[in-house]
Amino acid sequence: MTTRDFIQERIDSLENRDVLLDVQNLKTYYPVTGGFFRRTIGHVKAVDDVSFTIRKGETLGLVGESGCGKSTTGRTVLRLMKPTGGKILFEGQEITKISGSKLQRARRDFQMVFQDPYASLNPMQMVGDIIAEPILNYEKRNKKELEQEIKSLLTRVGLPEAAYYKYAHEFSGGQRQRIGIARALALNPKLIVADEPVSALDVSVQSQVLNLLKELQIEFDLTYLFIAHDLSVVKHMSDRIGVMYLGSLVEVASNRDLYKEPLHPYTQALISAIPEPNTAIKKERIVLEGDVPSPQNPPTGCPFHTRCPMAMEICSKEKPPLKEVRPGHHVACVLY
Amino acid sequence: MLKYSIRRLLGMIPMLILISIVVFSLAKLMPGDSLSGEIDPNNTNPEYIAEMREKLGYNDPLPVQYFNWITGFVQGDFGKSTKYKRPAFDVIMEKVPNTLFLGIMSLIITYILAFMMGMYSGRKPYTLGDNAIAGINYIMLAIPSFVAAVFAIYFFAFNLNWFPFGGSVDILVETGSAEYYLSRLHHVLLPALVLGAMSTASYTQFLRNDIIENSRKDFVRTARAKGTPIKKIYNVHILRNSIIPLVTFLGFDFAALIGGAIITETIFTYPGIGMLFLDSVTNRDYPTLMALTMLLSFLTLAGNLIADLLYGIVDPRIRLE
Amino acid sequence: MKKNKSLLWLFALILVLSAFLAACGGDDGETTTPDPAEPADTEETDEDTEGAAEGEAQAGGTLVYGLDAPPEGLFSSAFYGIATDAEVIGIFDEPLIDYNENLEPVPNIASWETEDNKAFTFKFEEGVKWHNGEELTVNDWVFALETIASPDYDGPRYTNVSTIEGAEAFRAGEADSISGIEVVSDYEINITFDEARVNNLTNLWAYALPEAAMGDIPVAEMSASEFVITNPIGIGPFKVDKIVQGESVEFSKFEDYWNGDVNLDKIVLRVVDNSSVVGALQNGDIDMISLQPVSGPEVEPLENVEVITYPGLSYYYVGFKLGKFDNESQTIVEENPKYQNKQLRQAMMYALNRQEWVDAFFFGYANVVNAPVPSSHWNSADDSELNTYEYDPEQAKTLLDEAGYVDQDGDGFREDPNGDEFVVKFSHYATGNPTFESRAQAITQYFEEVGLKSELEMVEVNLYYDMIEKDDPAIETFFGGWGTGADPDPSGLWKADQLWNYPRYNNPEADKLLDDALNIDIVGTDQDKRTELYIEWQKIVNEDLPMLYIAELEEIVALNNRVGGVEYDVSGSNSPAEWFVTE
Amino acid sequence: MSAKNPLHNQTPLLQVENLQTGFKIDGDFYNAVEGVSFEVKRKQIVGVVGESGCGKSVMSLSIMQLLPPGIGKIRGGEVKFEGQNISELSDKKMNSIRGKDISMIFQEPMTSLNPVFTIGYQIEEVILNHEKISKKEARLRSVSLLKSVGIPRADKIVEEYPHQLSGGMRQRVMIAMAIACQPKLLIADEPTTALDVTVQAQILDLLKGIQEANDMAIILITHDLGVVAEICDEVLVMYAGKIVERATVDELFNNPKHPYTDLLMKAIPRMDQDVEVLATIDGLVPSVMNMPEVGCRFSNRCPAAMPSCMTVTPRLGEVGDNHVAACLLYENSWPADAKSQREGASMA
Repeated sequence: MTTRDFIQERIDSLENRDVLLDVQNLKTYYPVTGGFFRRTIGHVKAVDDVSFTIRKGETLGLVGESGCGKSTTGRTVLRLMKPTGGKILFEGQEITKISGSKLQRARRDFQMVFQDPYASLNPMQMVGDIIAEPILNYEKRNKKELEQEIKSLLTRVGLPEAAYYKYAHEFSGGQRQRIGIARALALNPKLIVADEPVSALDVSVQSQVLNLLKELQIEFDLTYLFIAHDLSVVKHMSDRIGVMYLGSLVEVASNRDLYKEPLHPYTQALISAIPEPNTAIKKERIVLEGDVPSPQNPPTGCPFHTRCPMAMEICSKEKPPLKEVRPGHHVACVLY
Repeated sequence: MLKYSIRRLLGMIPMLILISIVVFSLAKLMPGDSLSGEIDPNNTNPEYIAEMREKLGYNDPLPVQYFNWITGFVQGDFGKSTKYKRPAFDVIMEKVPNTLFLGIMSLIITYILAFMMGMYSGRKPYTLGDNAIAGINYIMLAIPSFVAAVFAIYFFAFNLNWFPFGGSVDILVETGSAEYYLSRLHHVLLPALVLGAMSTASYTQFLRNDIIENSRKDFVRTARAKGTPIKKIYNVHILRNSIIPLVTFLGFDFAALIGGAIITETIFTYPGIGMLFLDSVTNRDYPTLMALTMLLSFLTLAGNLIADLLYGIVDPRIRLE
Repeated sequence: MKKNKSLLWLFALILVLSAFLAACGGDDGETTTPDPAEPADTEETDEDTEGAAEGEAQAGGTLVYGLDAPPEGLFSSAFYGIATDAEVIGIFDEPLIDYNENLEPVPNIASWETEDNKAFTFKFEEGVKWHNGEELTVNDWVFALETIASPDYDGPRYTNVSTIEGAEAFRAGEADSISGIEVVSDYEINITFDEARVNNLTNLWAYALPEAAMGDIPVAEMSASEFVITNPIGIGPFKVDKIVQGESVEFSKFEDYWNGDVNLDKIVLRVVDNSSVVGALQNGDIDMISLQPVSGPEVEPLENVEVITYPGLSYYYVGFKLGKFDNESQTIVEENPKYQNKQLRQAMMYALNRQEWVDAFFFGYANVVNAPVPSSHWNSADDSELNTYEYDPEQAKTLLDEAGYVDQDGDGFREDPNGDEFVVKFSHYATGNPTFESRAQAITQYFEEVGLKSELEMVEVNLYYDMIEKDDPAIETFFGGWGTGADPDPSGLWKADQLWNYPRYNNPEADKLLDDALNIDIVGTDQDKRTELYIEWQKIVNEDLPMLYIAELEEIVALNNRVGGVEYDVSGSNSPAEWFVTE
Repeated sequence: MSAKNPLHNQTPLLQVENLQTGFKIDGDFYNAVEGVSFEVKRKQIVGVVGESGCGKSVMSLSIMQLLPPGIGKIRGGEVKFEGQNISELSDKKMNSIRGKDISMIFQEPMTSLNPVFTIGYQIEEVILNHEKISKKEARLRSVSLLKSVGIPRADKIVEEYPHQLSGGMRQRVMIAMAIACQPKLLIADEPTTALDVTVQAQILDLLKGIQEANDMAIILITHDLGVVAEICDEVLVMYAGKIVERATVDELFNNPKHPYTDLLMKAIPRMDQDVEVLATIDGLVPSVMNMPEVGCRFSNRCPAAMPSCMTVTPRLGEVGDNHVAACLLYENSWPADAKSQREGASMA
């Protein structure tokens, strides 16, 4: 079976599975204060009306440049942040507004893997304790049993059992990320949000972690929301990819469709900007002018119209909705 | 910036009201009242005392007393010093120029010493010179100010005869003449040195560490890559950045200097706010004491405001619109 | 490095500048020496050559007078509150009536006559000039008395005029003048008191105020006026040229001084912190200064300085709280049982080695006393008439045994006669002075040596006197000190109806003796008769011991050898007019 | 080298010969760069790739003599710029080269600019360091430089401070500063790593444009093989302080020889290919304090390692046209002299 067939088969099988996470019109705003009395004078619309679904066992990639709101989306989905509007349904249950112990119980099912594995590990704690902590938050466990369980988990993520007794600073970046993954896996979650899990790692280590994440997904039937700025990595990891720009999803498609036929001008520019480690390909680059506008003061209409090479008059007036223009291929652009 | 300053000044008002309530309550809680100063001590006639208490408003309910005090205060009437029998405002204002002069001189001395030593140490860390400077600094920090003051007087004033041993001016020179101002400068130098040396250590070490830290920053590498001479890098690129955190110190120093001046002023018989403060505590001169406490609180707040404004000037990153 | 260098230059400049200023200071020092071009009035000399300098009095020169605490700046006899201000006033002003070495009043500007100790006639010297050129007349005295008697007066001297007939009415606003004062002429005045007392004269306020200068100032504003704060006017040998608040005063010779020649050209008064006194004396930066006892041993070895002592008017004691005072009724209303046993108090007196203690903490500048009247007062009892309570721990133990204070539980300390634990709770005031705690500890040590368990508590000084005055139960035995004035009458500190009778000593027999000594019907004008009564009283309080008398202090003065003409007795120094400096 | 190389006839602009740079760790020096030799010809863009800790940044700092004083030190070898050995020049003489003949830009455009000085001041400084012109002229020059690197409102930006600019703009400012004195060589140390991909494209275009316009050579240090493929003429691959492979860019990507280079390329997820499992390189780079004295430094991670890899230190040997690699797999294709050198080295 070729890789291509494998992927096709995977896509087909996923189509029939249940939706695990359904995000509808999600908005997350930060207040901005100012003026004489430090009143809230505006909002940074970090996430502005974003909708997507993830099926069980699927990986949805979120890609975009810094400040596009992809991390905020991830955090809001995990309810690490309070959404300003919209709905988050997890296995059909609305978790948008739950709090306290209810939220605490729900969190068992979704975990996060962070970008900087070192900063997210307590330097004073033994690795074993770091991994045991989330488990002990939910249940009382026999100490010996738990230790055994954690050791096998460590082995599973490619660390020696002896790692249990060591501290985070004794590990390399890649190994620390494995610890972070082990901690996320400890509670046997259904959804893992991985926020730039490999961007701090070297290429050779990055591939190890990416491979590990893929293996684990199949082994534990995990669902991933995979967030990264590197489109190649996202494409490698994801079944479907959402492209974000200035708080909005501008395009969602399967990874092949997205690469083969990017529809949104931003996606086209993004893909063309990626330098390929292949001198045989000489791409015609679309180099965008200028910078991403400030999310505090976003342009009216289509957020991308200020830099869009194909912008028309209407683009500055109306924000185009995300709509399905081909089967499974959604885009928010007036061109379609 | 103006808007910011006004907002900060307005923001100080509730703070000052709170402080004034605390100051007033503390003064009322202190043992005895200041009747001893207001009432003829030879007349222990209870009727007379009662009459005076009534007259001085000590029998009013506390909120009324507070209100009377604070309204007077806002109008510049700080009450009458029970010890000096004069308006507390006059008594304080008489001393303010001396303390201000001493404070500014000691700040200048601190800055000169700290910059010289800090820049040297920061540029040549872990050398003999750096260690020597650190040693001197910690000794200066460790010596109690009264010991330092007495030592300075015996060494510089009595042995070397360089400075007068006390006072703020030679009374024999004509007020207002050039000689008068030289004499004032001459008198303030020694106490200012003692006072300034106390805070020099923290400034020096802070500056040193900040320079070392900054010298490892990327922009230093950039400057070197541009072919900028190392001296200029230290004296312009690094120093300019290292001054920024020092500005925060200035805010605290403003009021701390006056507090720190208590002992120095007393030993040098340099009549200023510090001496007055000590005096009014021991003599239960509550009107003066309360006015001084309010003044110091205000100075602390103002010092912080000034530091914040300066911060905006020295650090373009937080420049305020 | 450019910046570094400029900083270095700045620092160097400051050093150079200060060296230059130091040189200037030296020049200033030289200007204080007499100008040789000026004719020196050396022919007229004073016979009095006591003081440090040997040889004849010289005219001219500047004397630097040190003060070890800053004056408050109320430079008027009618308004001042502390001794340092009085020292300053003493240089530019004079009383109308002076006191001799026995603290008996002697005429200065005013002389007096009285028949009955009730009505007095005072006659003033003529030609006495104020520093502003006006002549002193009796009206200036009347002005002073009426100022003090005014209801708006905020100074502490009213008791010194309250006994004048009509003063109460004047103060109450019922009269426009004080009826007991009758001006006869510019130089003669009659003053009548409300009743005949033996001490009417010593109690009377004897300083004038310059009416011409101050007459227009409302009394309430007087204490803050320029004639008190910045530009005081007196009749003394020196006039005030300049005042730098809180640190120095410049005086110059008053050419129109009424009483003979003034030797010095200038007196500069400087405040010197205690820590600098020795150095300043050694360096000749100050010529004379009153010393704290602790400085004495340091100053004595200096070759250029002489240390002079003279009897003082203050004494220290350990008081017992014997009762509780009611401020409303002005009576002692309760008795504290703990120290009522006289034998206990006497035993504690024997337990104290007062001489050793005085030598240790006052460096010999104090004398042990056995009664509360300073030995300089004419009514002081001689030690031969009193029990001197020589240090005798054995006697103390015997007395305690007799009184039933014995060690019953074998812990080394005595219990009270009921067998309950007995602890001497001793309180001492705390200031910044570190020796206070050790001297207080020494006293508890003496008590413990005779088997009395003792506890020391150091109390902040302001709080301390407040607690004592209010008979706070936390104070049981306490360390204290009193300074007395020219009037030898101890009533104010000892009678049962006085707030300042801190031990709450209540002995009607003793109180009667004090009353009798002031009763003109009993003693008349006979001082011997009064002395007899006072000695009788001292015998009683020496026996009763409501307080353990410890020591009276000596006053210590350091004088530079170049200073002459300075004399001291218990009333203080002689007139500054007689002071001189030699080169 | 082969005579077919069209760049071969030019005089090298920069020659690095057997460079050894040490770092002081706990009082002892350890070489972070060990015997690196290469050339940069005029107008050439040479890419240096490798993972973190491979010594690529240390090597570039050594060329500029910008090693942290007292900590980093050139311990051997030569750096020749236009034939002159600059590795032993005094700091003062180096200052006349830095910023003028050779300039450098860095990874973090935020921290690389001094936060308290205006953009204008920082650009003028480099001009005034090397040219005797008035401040006014320098100001005019900096405005036109900012324009030339594509900064809008350049006359306003000169008065602004670094924090007021976006990351891409700051990197443009850094580039403006670096080209202010028209250097012959620009060392760009990870110039686009901190930037977003669309901005990276802008910056790479800009660098390329400037290089062509100014006839400037560039040493581009990066970990991103895509960037290298994009603009470089020649590539050096570094591993553990040494150059393991060097080739023209086409040759390297089409025909990687060293197992490390090969794995590196296969470990990257790529847009143009669908791969289910990425290649990985197991194990860790030996730490600089525990570098094996002999043998190939990659041998502990190399899937093709042979027993001799642990004992024989490979030297760079020709493996193709303009293509050298340091690997024993190709020792048979080495010219005789290199082989004998290798044997001599292994015997020593």
